[in-house]
Amino acid sequence: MKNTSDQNISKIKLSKFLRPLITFLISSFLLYRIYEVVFIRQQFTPDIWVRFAISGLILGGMYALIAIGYTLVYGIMFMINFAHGEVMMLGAFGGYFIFELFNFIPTPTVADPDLTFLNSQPILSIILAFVAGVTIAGLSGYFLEKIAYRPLRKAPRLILLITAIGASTALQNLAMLLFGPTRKNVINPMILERSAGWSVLVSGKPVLITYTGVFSLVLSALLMVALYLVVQKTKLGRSMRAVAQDKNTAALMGVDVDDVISKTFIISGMLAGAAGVMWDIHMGLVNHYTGFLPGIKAFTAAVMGGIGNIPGAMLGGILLGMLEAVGPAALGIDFQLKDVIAFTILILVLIVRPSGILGEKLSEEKL
Amino acid sequence: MSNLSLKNGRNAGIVFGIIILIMFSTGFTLIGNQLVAKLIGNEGFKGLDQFKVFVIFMVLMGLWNGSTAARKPAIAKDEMMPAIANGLVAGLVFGVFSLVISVFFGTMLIIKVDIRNYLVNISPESTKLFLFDQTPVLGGAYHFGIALITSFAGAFLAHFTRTNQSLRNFIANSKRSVSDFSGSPKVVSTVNNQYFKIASYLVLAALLIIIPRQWGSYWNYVFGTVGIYVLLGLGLNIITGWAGQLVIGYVAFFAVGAYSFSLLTSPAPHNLMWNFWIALAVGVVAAAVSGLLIGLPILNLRGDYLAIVTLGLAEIIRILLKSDMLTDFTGGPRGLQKVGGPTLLGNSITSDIDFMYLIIIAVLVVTFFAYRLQNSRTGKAWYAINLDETVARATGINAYSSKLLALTLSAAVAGLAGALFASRNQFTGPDDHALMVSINVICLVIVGGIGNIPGIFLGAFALKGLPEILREIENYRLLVFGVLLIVMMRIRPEGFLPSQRPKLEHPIDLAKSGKEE
Amino acid sequence: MKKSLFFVLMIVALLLAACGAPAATEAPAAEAPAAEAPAAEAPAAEVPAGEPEACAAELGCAVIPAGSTIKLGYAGPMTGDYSQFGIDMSNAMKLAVADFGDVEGFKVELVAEDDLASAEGAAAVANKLVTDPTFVAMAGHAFSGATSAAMPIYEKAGVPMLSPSATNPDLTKAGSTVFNRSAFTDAQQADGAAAYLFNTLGVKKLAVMHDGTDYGQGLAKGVEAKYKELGGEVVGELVAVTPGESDYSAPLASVAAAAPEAIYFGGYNAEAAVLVNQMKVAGLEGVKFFSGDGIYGKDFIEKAGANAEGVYSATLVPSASDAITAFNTVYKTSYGEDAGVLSAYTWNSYDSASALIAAIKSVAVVSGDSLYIPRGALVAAVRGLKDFQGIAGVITCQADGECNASGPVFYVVKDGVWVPAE
Amino acid sequence: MAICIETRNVSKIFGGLTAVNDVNLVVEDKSITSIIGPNGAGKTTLFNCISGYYTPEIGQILYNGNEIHGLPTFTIASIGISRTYQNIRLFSEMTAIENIMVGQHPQQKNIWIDSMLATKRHRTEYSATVEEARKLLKFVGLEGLGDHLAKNLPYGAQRRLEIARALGNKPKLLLLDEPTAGMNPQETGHMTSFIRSLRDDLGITIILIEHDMRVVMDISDQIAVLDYGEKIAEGKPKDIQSNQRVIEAYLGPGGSVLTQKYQQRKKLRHDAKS
Repeated sequence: MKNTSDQNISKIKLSKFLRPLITFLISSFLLYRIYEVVFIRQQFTPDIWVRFAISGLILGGMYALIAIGYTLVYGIMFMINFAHGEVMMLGAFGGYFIFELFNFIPTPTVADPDLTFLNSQPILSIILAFVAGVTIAGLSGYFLEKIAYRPLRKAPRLILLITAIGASTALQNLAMLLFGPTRKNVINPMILERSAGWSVLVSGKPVLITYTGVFSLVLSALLMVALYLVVQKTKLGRSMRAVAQDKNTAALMGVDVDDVISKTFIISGMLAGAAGVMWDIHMGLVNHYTGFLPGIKAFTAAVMGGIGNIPGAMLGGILLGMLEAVGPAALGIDFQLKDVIAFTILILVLIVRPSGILGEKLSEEKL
Repeated sequence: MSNLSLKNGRNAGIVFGIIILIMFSTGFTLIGNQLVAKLIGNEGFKGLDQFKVFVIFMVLMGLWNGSTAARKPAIAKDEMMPAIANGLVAGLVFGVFSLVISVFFGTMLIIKVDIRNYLVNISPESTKLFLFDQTPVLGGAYHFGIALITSFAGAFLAHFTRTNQSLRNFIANSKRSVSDFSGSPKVVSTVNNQYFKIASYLVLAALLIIIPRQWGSYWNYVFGTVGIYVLLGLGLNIITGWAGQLVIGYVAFFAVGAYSFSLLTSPAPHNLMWNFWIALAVGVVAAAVSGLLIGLPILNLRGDYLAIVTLGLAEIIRILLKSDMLTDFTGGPRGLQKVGGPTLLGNSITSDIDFMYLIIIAVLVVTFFAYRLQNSRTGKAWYAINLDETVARATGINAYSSKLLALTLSAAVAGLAGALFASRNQFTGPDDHALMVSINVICLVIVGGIGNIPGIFLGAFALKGLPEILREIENYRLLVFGVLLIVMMRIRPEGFLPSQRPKLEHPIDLAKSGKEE
Repeated sequence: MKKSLFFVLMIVALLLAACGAPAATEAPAAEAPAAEAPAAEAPAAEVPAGEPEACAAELGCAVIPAGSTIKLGYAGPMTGDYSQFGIDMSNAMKLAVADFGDVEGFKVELVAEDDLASAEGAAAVANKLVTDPTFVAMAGHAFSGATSAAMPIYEKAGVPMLSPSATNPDLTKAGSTVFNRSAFTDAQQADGAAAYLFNTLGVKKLAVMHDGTDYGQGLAKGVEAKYKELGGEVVGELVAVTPGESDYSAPLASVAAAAPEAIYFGGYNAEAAVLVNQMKVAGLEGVKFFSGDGIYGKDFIEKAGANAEGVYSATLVPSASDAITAFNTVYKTSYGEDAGVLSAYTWNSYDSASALIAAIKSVAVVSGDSLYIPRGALVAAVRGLKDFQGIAGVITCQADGECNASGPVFYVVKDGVWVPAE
Repeated sequence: MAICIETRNVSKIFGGLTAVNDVNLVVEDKSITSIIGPNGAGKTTLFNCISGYYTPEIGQILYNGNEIHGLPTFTIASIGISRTYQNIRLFSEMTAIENIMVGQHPQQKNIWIDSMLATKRHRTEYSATVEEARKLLKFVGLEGLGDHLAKNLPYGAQRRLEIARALGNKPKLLLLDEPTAGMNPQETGHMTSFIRSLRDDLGITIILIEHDMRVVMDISDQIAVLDYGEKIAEGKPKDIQSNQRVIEAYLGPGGSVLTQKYQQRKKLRHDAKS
């Protein structure tokens, strides 16, 4: 009996000792590698680094918006809403169709007989596209919850996950059957033409900062701030936090739990919809598969930042975007392997700090 | 007549209206109709053209719509009026939907706007069919009429079946027998008839030996795939079904097994050409070791970490396999060709029939081990961890090592499946190991009945066999599959064949089960 | 205990069955009517009376009873991102079947299957097709990966293949007797592209990218090797992008750091369009973009819009002739789309199908009510195709199955359409 | 008498809150010890420290003279310390008898490979386990209910099943967390005698947390009183009943006055009756 206990003691001490050691070894190797690539090989000049960073930031902003949706839903229902990426895709289609419609309405002037509504009222068009995308995504979030998840409120989480996978497959294939498998070009208003922007000189070389990129980044920052205010300052936000803490107690305190969950899904859907329309504007291609990869990435980002934690999702999103854009270059490996870097970092984060970067530390024996 | 009672009709109408809209705009009305026309066209209904078939289809939809509207529980049981009124309202709403679809898309057809740029599946033929080959307004009017009349009839029928006592009994009986058949937990009869058991085993054995020889290579291929998915299901069931740890990236272990086997037996890139059986063993061990290694740092945590980490691992492995960096080692995006087949006593056995036998043997062996483990000490420990990890630990179960064992065994089975898969196809490549494989495996375990071994067989057949057989509706199968998953989780979350606990208390059972287990 | 005993017995029985299988195969097959048994297994000795002598050969005959059709197979992606290839090729083949599809009064029917461009899908399709006793030849598969997975199955069944588009060089090196192709290989294409870039366009600094697929990687490596051989400088390492994404600005920026004069991209139109669209942002304005037959077609121009101007593609579009013009008219009236818009393989597919039909005609024998097609002879006939005059060129198969003698031609986008490059 | 378990200066701190503060407790072999105290006094936390859920920041826990604090829960269980829970925690989807068999886990030696290959060790152990589980089922009075799912059993049966599961481990020390909570007086009486029989028949040392003073006073050999994480009193039931600090802890300051009044009244009534 004594023997077994002694063995166990030593095992524990070993694992407690191993973890920081591995962390230290890996991080010092990574740091050395980055140092070598950036300062010794000097493959890239500063302007290229700036380009990487810009591209990472923009992508990260979108990931962050989608990741917030995952985190909100996870925080409240402890479920991975696999269909979240598809909600974003529906939002993107909403924006696409509005742009197509406006590009169809002629508003000829003397100067330009081919002028369409899209370019005569660009700001209005963009706003309406966002309204459409956000509404569609919000509604699909709402109906998704109502039809698929609400009847399973008491079911084990695995059942919920399967339902979410089912919803994801169904939505994706529905979109494919409706709109066809090929990627569609999104026509932007002239003022937000892709590949146009401000040229900035970095170490003597011009770096193009696109209007669409700045637009997406600023908008996602604004939306994140807005969301933060909603969660922290409003009654709905308080109810959401209460439900996340403890559904039963919240219900006893007079919070309508179903209603709060519904609204959470609407909010997360709306954010995904906004990300979808941004995707339209910045990336310019949309099809039924548009939401899937960003969905998985955003989920990764949410976990990395600490799932259930809103600032964590934002940080995770930006970090993941940066890792994808800057990581391969900084480590001097192929861009094909950017997802390998992202997922490896994810696994390392989980091993070293299971609750994510900003997540609250879990005690190992939570009863 | 209160407002509330008409709500049912309106809702049913809207739901059916949306269904018909989706069916039309995904082109399913056309394809499905063609399929039906083909089927009954050969059976002597030669006079029916496809438009008449479509009328029948719409009539059936209308009847269903009406009966749904009238059958909602909110309607008082025996009142005729609310039922009929609801049916009419449902028909009205449904009719308006059909009318609007007809008029809108019919007009589009006439003014020659090609809507296919945006909605690819709305072809002129499809629209023509929807209009019964009439003008938009007339077609719409037909639709409206059909919807109204059939919904009314449907509501009336539903009301009639409900109020008619003998019919009610009949329905109740058939429902009960259906649920009995599908194995609800209470009907575990102890079949004492040993001879019956042995006889059925013998029949099964005979079938397994004879059938692969009788059906052609196509069916051997299809059921070979099903067999490999059964293996995957059995493996995943250990860690997810029994130990309760969700693994999303199960395909990672499948890939490890397939690749380590293929690298050892393929002529390129390394030309090692090992013996099949040794390579198979190496594949299994390599997968098991990868499971162990990934489990070591993760399994002492609780929650969805394993799910997320394996998800990442699966992607990492797939990307690395096809990367430029490892092309010389793994064959890159092309994968590995000419993967070795099985040999027995120096003879290579490569015919699809022999391989089918090999798969059947593998499935039998793994099934057998799975049965043995299920209710053993180890199996109970896994299930205890699944149900309440804290208490399981406090009853003296080393949850960490138990979970690690489950993951390792699970990965080993996936490795076996992967090696067999590669060997059968004589090929393996990175795209064989996409995330969709893991999602399919999770779904088949759940659909069949989580934790239940016969359920896995059923699930594998439903998920991999049926779609292969129904290749005609290829485009729609994933949509249908997704919807089915949602519906299934709502109405039968425990799966088709829910798992049952063994009976251990009564002495009569002890004689048998005690020995058998 | 009983259960375990049962399992052991069953496994032993199955093992015995498996060992005995080769010897025992004949019995059930012999009992089954020849038309039902899989063609590959129908032993030659058991042919019913009335069969021509040619059917006594090793693989036997495909027997087409009166009223049935001769099945000519095609398999390619009909759904998904690459579906335009499959749809275009099967469209062209349907026209070929309509034009030539009559063998001694028996109709030829094109069976176009969706192999999803994947190895697994291809194996399933192939296994399904070979169970049909009236299926005799395969004008596919479309993609190289799918082809290599399906090849052994056709080999066993004695079904000759003549792919219009599977271009991987290794396919013909495997020593298959059934596989032939009417397209040039990726190696030929890469050599041609490198030479064109270096000599005709005068590019001295080239960056090479690919999409990480088998096809793209093969082309990229081929171009890199040949270009270096010609004396050009390949700047930076091969850069691979992840297929299916919409943002390649970071990989492009890393290419831009090497300041190339042109980029060669091995891959398909979806990724190429994204790359072309983002080149300006990445600081690659004015750099030439050059790719293979995978980007040729209307889709690329639609997705890339104005950015597509000046993009080159090495492809196998035949030069204009009367036959081509006639074909193009028929294609346009049948499908409402110009030929060669969806993919570059339209004409080649037409030729592949018609060459296969010609081979079938050369070996088919009518006996009684049925048409007999000796499988072994058909395989040999396809391999032995000589000076077959198609609309796109002449098909003459070498001993290894390469049937295309002409190299790639080069097209460039000008004012929103593909035109032959100077 | 030998000492079964001993806590030395055990303190458990959560953030700023000291849930258990410097508790010393000595429990002798084959004794019944009760831990009482107001809600939130740290009783369950002390249990959790002993059974290994928590590792105390300060102090030692000795079991048969060996330090066990910091060991993982399953090791503590396997050396003979079993417990039950305040809110019943059975494996609800398993049958009653299976619950007990899980409890027997540390007693078995066979491993997975035994079960896969059906070795002799597996077979003999398996039938022995089933036999033993049936006996335990009978012992706790649940005969005939063994094949029901645990979640379908009535409340009292679930309590007893939980104890049976704990007994499956053949424990030397049993920690019972409010075994009579939610029971009517009759059931409580049964449970009390059942607990006593555990000690008398099986020779198990028992520590229990209990709010029902009648049970506590009835069966305890020793009582420890916790308040705000500190042990404020310890002793025989008699001593505790009259302990000032205990009364104050339960009823607040001035409580002792109230009790005295109550006692006087009771005495008066008693006198009047007689």
